[in-house]
Amino acid sequence: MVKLFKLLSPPPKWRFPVMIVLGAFVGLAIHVLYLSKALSYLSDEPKTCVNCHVMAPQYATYQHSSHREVATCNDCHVPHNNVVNKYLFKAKDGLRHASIFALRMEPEVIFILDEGSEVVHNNCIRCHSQTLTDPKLATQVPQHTQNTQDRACWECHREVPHGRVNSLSSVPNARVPVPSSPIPDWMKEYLNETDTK
Amino acid sequence: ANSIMERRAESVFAYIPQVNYNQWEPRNEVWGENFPREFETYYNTKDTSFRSKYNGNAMIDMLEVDPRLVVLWAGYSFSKEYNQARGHYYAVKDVRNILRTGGPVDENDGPMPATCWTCKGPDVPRLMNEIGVAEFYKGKWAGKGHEVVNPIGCGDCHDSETMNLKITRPALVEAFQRQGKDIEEATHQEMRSLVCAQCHVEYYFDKKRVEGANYLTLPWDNGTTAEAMEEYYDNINFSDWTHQLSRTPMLKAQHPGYEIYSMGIHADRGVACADCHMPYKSEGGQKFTDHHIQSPLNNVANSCQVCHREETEKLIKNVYTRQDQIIENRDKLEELLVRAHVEAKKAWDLGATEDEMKPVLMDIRHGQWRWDYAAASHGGSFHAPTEIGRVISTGIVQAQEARLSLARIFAKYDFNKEVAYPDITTKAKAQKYIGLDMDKLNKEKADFKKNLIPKWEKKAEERESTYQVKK
Amino acid sequence: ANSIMERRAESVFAYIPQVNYNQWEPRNEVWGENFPREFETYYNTKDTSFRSKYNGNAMIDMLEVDPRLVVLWAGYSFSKEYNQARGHYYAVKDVRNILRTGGPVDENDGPMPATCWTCKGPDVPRLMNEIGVAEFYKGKWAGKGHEVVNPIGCGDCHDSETMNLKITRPALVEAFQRQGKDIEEATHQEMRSLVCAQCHVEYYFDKKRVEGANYLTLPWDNGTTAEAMEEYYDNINFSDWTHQLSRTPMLKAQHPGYEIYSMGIHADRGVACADCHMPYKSEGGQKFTDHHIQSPLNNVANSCQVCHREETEKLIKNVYTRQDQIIENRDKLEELLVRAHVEAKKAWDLGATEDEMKPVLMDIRHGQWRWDYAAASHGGSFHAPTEIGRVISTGIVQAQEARLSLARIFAKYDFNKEVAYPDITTKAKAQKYIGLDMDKLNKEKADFKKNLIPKWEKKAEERESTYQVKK
Ligand code: HEC
Ligand code: HEC
Ligand code: HEC
Ligand code: HEC
Ligand code: HEC
Ligand code: HEC
Ligand code: HEC
Ligand code: HEC
Ligand code: HEC
Ligand code: HEC
Ligand code: HEC
Ligand code: HEC
Ligand code: HEC
Ligand code: HEC
Ligand SMILES: [Ca+2]
Ligand SMILES: [Ca+2]
Repeated sequence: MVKLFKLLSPPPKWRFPVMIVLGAFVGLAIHVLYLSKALSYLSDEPKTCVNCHVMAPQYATYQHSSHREVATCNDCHVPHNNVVNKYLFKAKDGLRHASIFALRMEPEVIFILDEGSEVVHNNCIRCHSQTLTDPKLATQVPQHTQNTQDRACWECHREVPHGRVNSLSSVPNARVPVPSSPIPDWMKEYLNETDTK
Repeated sequence: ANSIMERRAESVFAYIPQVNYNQWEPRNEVWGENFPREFETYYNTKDTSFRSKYNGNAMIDMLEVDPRLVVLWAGYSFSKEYNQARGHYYAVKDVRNILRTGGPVDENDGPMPATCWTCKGPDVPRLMNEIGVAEFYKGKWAGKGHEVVNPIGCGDCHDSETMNLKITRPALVEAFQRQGKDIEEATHQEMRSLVCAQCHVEYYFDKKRVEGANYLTLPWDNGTTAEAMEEYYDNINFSDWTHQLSRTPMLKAQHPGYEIYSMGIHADRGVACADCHMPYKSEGGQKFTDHHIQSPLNNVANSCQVCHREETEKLIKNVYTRQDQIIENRDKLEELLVRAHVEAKKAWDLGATEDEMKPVLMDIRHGQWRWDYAAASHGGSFHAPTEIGRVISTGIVQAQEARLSLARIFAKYDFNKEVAYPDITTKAKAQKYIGLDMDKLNKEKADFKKNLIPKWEKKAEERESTYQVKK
Repeated sequence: ANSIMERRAESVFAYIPQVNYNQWEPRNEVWGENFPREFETYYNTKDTSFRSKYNGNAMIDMLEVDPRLVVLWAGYSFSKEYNQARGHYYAVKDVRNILRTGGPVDENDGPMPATCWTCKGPDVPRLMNEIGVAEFYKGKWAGKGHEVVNPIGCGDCHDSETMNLKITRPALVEAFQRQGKDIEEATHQEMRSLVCAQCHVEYYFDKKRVEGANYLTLPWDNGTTAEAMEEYYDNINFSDWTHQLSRTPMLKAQHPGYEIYSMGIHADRGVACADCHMPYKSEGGQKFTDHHIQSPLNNVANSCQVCHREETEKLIKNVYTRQDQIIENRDKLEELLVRAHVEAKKAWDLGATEDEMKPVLMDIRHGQWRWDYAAASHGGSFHAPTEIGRVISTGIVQAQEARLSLARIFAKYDFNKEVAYPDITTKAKAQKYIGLDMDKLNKEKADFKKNLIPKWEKKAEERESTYQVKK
């Protein structure tokens, strides 16, 4: 281990420039994380997904769906079977989204990936298992669970929760929260001033 | 979210089934004791109060609605009686009552073969298991009347151990095999249509396969389009009957429901029969399959609206629009076919030769086959409107082609008038026109009902009383 | 990081007009300076590299693909040349090049009226504003060649002040009025189709309304189905030309795109032309309407997939399936109509009387009208497949009805053979069959292009150089 570290560490006369370069990288990385509000990506707050305006259509449709009050984006889009999985998936997904976004590679119409689909499907079941499974049937019909859950829920519930029109332009005028405060700056200043007094 | 997580702690309480029975239990009431919700909804197929524009669960006398059919089927039993079907609950009752099965006086009498029972209930797989498939297809319809007494039900579609969907009719399995497909590889979703495809399919009786048996066969070897099945029948020189007026070797299409559905957009998108005709229903916070199989237009909320957010009226209108668009030309085709039959008769009367008539009869055969393919499947105009529209167009071309050749034959035999269209404005007139003695037929049926049916029921009761059902 | 920073700013974008012009500015390049994204995508309609199974933005010589058309249009200019359309960029070029407009030698010469310019570009509303609508419709096509030089563009669909969608063609407004509807009440979403309905509609020239003018009129007073428009034309005894072979008073259907689309499921669900043919597009976070109007099959991702989650191949296959289902019978109907025309000619030759022929000609007229209604709208087989299927069926019935009557007439005149189908396997053979002198037509066109067009362009350039554009 020590050997490995030694092998990787630069020769002495390079140390200083390397430190500077590394420092710059770290700084840059922090800057990027700050700008992209990466930390907020770790929270469950739906607004954080809208840091990217490409997520606006999904946010807007979700905001108008029956699920607004009962589920967050992450309730559906992140695995909830265990904590490690949850954050692993988040990190992987988040990094992919960020890279594609920065590279301007997002298509006009975003499609959920198979992996993500699986995750969402399991989350539907997680919440709705009461409706889906009849304990009486479950004991008698060995395939009962499988039979009621082997198709994507939204094959039938096509409108849940994002509706059926999917495109970056599908909600042109939606009030998607551009992170801001409803209180104007002049009032904040005024309040701050009166506060300190 | 947390509280929801906790609520997932499922209470798996031990459950003892009420009754125990095996796969050959034909009585729906018995299975129903274990599955009350499914059974109760199944029993709703008894209801006959809903009528849509063209269908619904009422019994509709199609020969009365459309007396042209009588002439199209002249010489064939369908000209005696044909109804728009009703619920599964009536399957046995209706096949007994229909004039097509005649009034047999004993088990060796009557116009129909035993095979007619095949799609009428769960006694069929039971009996096939007992006596063998080919044996089942042998003999007269009246010969097995005491055996098939329970209407279509659980045992037709379910495995008694697992309640999995199951194929219980050999014809479908054999048709798959001949096409080189393995029905055992069907997905669960496909099974939700394939259980229906056991019965809602075009079929014919192969008399050559097993000596003395009317072997139920699906003519799918070349495919399931109107053309592919027509080619199949032409190749084996098959005909259901010879038309009484035109002497055409005819084909009868019977409810190619599954075949046509498969060519529609819903099948393309993976929507199964059960999604529309057996949608989920919730009761007391439980979701289960609604076994009230019927026109979805009587239940738009659970069928269509789960997928389509439009208003009920709009969705119903969508269905009617498609049906109207098809049926306008289907009716026209019927009229042209009636004319073709009547004109062909005239040509024979004028002395036309077999050689002259052969191409004409071929056109009539094909034209009417295509009409029937489109008409016999009552859901077809919605299940696959663009395909049915196409088939009807080709039928019109053929019917008119026949009439053009006939016009040339008329010219040859110096007949230069239009052949009059018969007065067939009512079912009675049409049946009289083709010379049916309806009083006799009705009388025979009444006697049969009085004499034979009570015997059948008694025998069945005795048999069923010996079945073992463990409580 | 930079790009993330930039892209967050993208969404906030102030519109500063680069140039100032008014509603009558016909040059797309000028509007384009203010709206570079819309202009650049509009300019892509220049591309002619995409071909789908039946359509696409390549120019397709339809008479070569399908020489039957030559016979169907015998005696009418369409038999000289007819192409599957290409992009809006070519509108002016193509109307100049087409043999249908002939080779006029001066402004009072040529077969076509000025009205032919109506749908070819934004010079039209400009000119109508200058000289008046009726005046615009007067005179020969060649008389306004120097006026209409900019192809279809911004001024045809937009208000120059607000960029709102705008109706700039009187015929559409008048058609609405006569139906008792107010086009000003159209919703925003409806406008996204109505701008197209200015041109992609069936029309005829009313010669009675204003003395000396070929007044552009949409025959929608009784409705927009094939039957309703047919009835309209029958009532006013209108015909586009008399068929050279059968002497039928014919109707020509021209691209009833909007009418047919309105009867499809997409219109029923509120989907507009622009949703499929001008989908939204994002470039650098800026959303705008893709003005590259073309077959959506060249852009499934942004058009269909906004609403359908199926794979591109599957969606394209859905379109082709519907087109195949229609076109099979449309082609058959063409053949039957060719036969009807040829047979009618034979009947005349045999000495048939006007009275005998009248019902025959009526059937031919109606049968071909319905065929053309279905064929002239290149998108129709997808826009409303069930309706087009229906119309074609009715057309087949009529074409065959005509041939049946003809067979009876033949019998009367003792002619008892099949009339031979002409050898029309290529466009050249078909044009020779109907006696067109193609060399002459091509020569005239070449001379016209050499002599007249340069003059038109020079005049236009002079005029446009006087337009005021404030920077
Ligand atoms: C850095 C910008 C950004 C943020 C923040 C963001 N997304 Fe995305 N997202 C994207 C882009 C870009 C795509 C398109 C990727 C593609 O098409 O492959 C995408 C695609 C998706 C997809 C479909 C593809 C897949 O992975 O299955 C889902 C689901 C999704 N995002 C959910 C979310 C959720 C939930 C959040 C908040 C927790 C979120 N996104 C936050 C940029 C972002
Ligand atoms: C109730 C569950 C649920 C919630 C809450 C939810 N989604 Fe989704 N999301 C889905 C489903 C289901 C799909 C797949 C839709 C499809 O394939 O038609 C999906 C798809 C997506 C996609 C991919 C685009 C597509 O149509 O395939 C993105 C991006 C996305 N969601 C983002 C979000 C964001 C951002 C939020 C929160 C503002 C959110 N979702 C909230 C269920 C949910
Ligand atoms: C975090 C838990 C949760 C998740 C995840 C979730 N739901 Fe729900 N869902 C609920 C609750 C709670 C309600 C009841 C809402 C109400 O009645 O206001 C509901 C309501 C519904 C309804 C009835 C209302 C409607 O909009 O039609 C449907 C259908 C539904 N959910 C389907 C889904 C599907 C499909 C998914 C996955 C894509 C899903 N749910 C994911 C909690 C959840
Ligand atoms: C064992 C044969 C059989 C099977 C399996 C079967 N059917 Fe039927 N079905 C029939 C017969 C026979 C009738 C006519 C009953 C009558 O009118 O007496 C019928 C009638 C119907 C009707 C008309 C009901 C009405 O109210 O008018 C519908 C709808 C229907 N079936 C749908 C289905 C569907 C969907 C499935 C599969 C889930 C299915 N059937 C499976 C034989 C069958
Ligand atoms: C392959 C399965 C199958 C066979 C074999 C079959 N049927 Fe049916 N039968 C059906 C189905 C499916 C329906 C419902 C048809 C509909 O929706 O119109 C039906 C409906 C009926 C009906 C009620 C509707 C009507 O026509 O009045 C009668 C009666 C009937 N069949 C009699 C017979 C007779 C008689 C035979 C033998 C010649 C026969 N069936 C053979 C499947 C079958
Ligand atoms: C015509 C075919 C058919 C008949 C007859 C039939 N079923 Fe079903 N049954 C189905 C289908 C299809 C499903 C849905 C299976 C799935 O999606 O896994 C189903 C599902 C079920 C289930 C699983 C739980 C549920 O509700 O989804 C039970 C239990 C059941 N049926 C019991 C019965 C009983 C009891 C009868 C007789 C009264 C019966 N079935 C008759 C076709 C049929
Ligand atoms: C085959 C089609 C189909 C599939 C697949 C399906 N559902 Fe449903 N679902 C239905 C129908 C139909 C109803 C309406 C039942 C009723 O209201 O009686 C329903 C009702 C519901 C409801 C109750 C809605 C309410 O308004 O109370 C919930 C929750 C639900 N489904 C969740 C799910 C989930 C989660 C899945 C995926 C595991 C799923 N569904 C898969 C057809 C389906
Ligand atoms: C399980 C989902 C589902 C069910 C249930 C369903 N549909 Fe559909 N329907 C679809 C899909 C998927 C399409 C294809 C178009 C698309 O991709 O949106 C479609 C297409 C259609 C169309 C357009 C096709 C055409 O023929 O023009 C109509 C109309 C329609 N459905 C009506 C209905 C009606 C009425 C019912 C109820 C009897 C119904 N649907 C039940 C999913 C469904
Ligand atoms: C997308 C929905 C949908 C699917 C999938 C579907 N049907 Fe239908 N079906 C309908 C509608 C709508 C009607 C017309 C009902 C009416 O006119 O009242 C109909 C009519 C019928 C009828 C005549 C009903 C009557 O009232 O007599 C039968 C039988 C039938 N379908 C059987 C089937 C079979 C078998 C399948 C699968 C092979 C199937 N259907 C698949 C929607 C569907
Ligand atoms: C001012 C008249 C006019 C208007 C307005 C108009 N079109 Fe056109 N369109 C034409 C003409 C003329 C052509 C044929 C051009 C040629 O081939 O030279 C055409 C061609 C097309 C084509 C064929 C393009 C190709 O690549 O083959 C499409 C698609 C089309 N138009 C769609 C539309 C749509 C959608 C709208 C409304 C958003 C619209 N048009 C508005 C006159 C018009
Ligand atoms: C009401 C509007 C309108 C009028 C008036 C009109 N056109 Fe067109 N024209 C169109 C449209 C729309 C198209 C594209 C048609 C298509 O998609 O096939 C078109 C296409 C064309 C084309 C290219 C395709 C082809 O046919 O080769 C030519 C050339 C043409 N028109 C010439 C004329 C002539 C000549 C006249 C006068 C007789 C005329 N147009 C009158 C709307 C019109
Ligand atoms: C054939 C009709 C047609 C023509 C020609 C046309 N447009 Fe458009 N334009 C539209 C339609 C439809 C929209 C969408 C309007 C909406 O949804 O609000 C649109 C939208 C726009 C918008 C609003 C922003 C956007 O992108 O949605 C601008 C700006 C625009 N067009 C500029 C132009 C310019 C510049 C030209 C000429 C190069 C032009 N248009 C030619 C039909 C047309
Ligand atoms: C703005 C939304 C939207 C767009 C864009 C759109 N569709 Fe649809 N499509 C629908 C709706 C809504 C239906 C009706 C069925 C339903 O309710 O799902 C439908 C129905 C269909 C059907 C079934 C109807 C039939 O004829 O059988 C097909 C196939 C289809 N669409 C293909 C396409 C294709 C291909 C494209 C692109 C050229 C496209 N759609 C573009 C919304 C859209
Ligand atoms: C739901 C999507 C959809 C809508 C809405 C729609 N179209 Fe189309 N259109 C198509 C498709 C798909 C084709 C077939 C393209 C092909 O074959 O390459 C087509 C073909 C066409 C064509 C021939 C294209 C060519 O390549 O020459 C024209 C012109 C056209 N449409 C005009 C219109 C007009 C005008 C409207 C509105 C009145 C309209 N369309 C509405 C999807 C649509
Ligand atoms: Ca019925
Ligand atoms: Ca084209």
